[in-house]
Amino acid sequence: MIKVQKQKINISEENKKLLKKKIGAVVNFIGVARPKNSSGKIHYIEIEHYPGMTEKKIKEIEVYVTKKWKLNNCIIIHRYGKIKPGENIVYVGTAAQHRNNAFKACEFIIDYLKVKAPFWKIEQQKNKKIFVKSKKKDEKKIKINY
Amino acid sequence: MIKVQKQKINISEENKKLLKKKIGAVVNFIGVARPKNSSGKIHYIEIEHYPGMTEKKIKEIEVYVTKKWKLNNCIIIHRYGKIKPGENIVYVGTAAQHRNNAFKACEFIIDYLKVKAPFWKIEQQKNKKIFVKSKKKDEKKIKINY
Amino acid sequence: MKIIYFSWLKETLGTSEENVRPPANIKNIDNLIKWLSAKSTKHRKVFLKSKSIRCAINHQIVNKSSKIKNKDEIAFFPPFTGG
Amino acid sequence: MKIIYFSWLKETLGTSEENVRPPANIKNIDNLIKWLSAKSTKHRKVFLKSKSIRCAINHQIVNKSSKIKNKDEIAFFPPFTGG
Repeated sequence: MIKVQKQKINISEENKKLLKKKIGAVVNFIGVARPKNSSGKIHYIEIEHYPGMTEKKIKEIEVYVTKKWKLNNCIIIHRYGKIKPGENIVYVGTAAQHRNNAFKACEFIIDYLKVKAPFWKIEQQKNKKIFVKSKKKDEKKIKINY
Repeated sequence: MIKVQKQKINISEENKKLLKKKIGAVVNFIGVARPKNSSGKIHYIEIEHYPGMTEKKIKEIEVYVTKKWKLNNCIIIHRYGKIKPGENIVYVGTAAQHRNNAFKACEFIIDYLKVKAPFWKIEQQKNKKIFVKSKKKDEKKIKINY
Repeated sequence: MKIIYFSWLKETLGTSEENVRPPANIKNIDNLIKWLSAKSTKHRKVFLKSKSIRCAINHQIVNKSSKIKNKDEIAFFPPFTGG
Repeated sequence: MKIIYFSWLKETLGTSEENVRPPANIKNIDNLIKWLSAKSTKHRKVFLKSKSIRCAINHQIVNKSSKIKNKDEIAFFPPFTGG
């Protein structure tokens, strides 16, 4: 299941859905807005996305990882809009029979979201807006064939 | 924080503790009792442990990973006693500034728990008790120096 | 043809989308970028950085030699920074 | 000296612990295993599989040549299967 939403992610609700099925391992990733970066305090971040394309790209990765790592279930939720430090930004949950698959799938999804899903982050500092730059390291990490 | 306990793990309570701190990434692993194995249906599992030594070994790994992967927080909870299929067995939660560290630490902890913490699993099938055997693969995976 | 802009491109241009009708000789993204650059100072400013600008046609990431059609939705944006 | 057994060792022996006083020539785990094996048929049955049995002295995993002392708590068990 995938969602692109404005409101905070209810992590325990999502986890309950994963734990319902007859599985052996659940792995979660929760991305959280940080209160500062190297250049100073962040008042809030703002995430822009490309409605339509975003959902499509996330759906593609859901289908890909579910098959590749034989997941019983997979939940991907990414927020957009204003997000305060300490709030969740993104939730990835994978459920599988065995832990290795759940771990690999979860890590792959978040790596993918970083570089393949149309989201853009802006950090609002005291007197300036910073358009966050993508990391070369992240772009190199992700290799997909589908 | 570590716990060795009989009762079910309240995952959302534990996650709340991780999300309190000023962090960028949280990774969770939840191990779940499976309803069957290759030889048939499992009515319940029973986990035995070595009180005193168990806590000590888990504490050791908490200290090690927290330092090695610069974690802001780390929670490890392992149950013992009778556990029904679908119930959680073990919870590992790691919180860090960056996702790579949270993932690596979380996966390392669960690999470690499998082979270095004194727990023994028994599967109760219809007419027989199966003392679960350790997996060579798991034993090979874990390498620690501390 | 609908053009959409995101992130700093939108900020610099002061608009998130526009409808354009490029002439027949504008056949691919590269042509379109040159043509758009001539529209205004702001457009020129944005597309000066075209090396770091990515493009999608109808929600598919494409490279700059990709052909464009009149009914396409074309989006320009910097590399993604979600997650 | 307190001896503790876990998992199938406990099941086979029918007991989870016992207090023993081995003679002075029982100096290490290997000696202790041989000495315990002679105690009963059940003990012998358990320690026949000594290759797959692990051991801890006072909560520390040790190998079979490790020295033992009278006040030690010694545990025998199969490889761990938690997690």
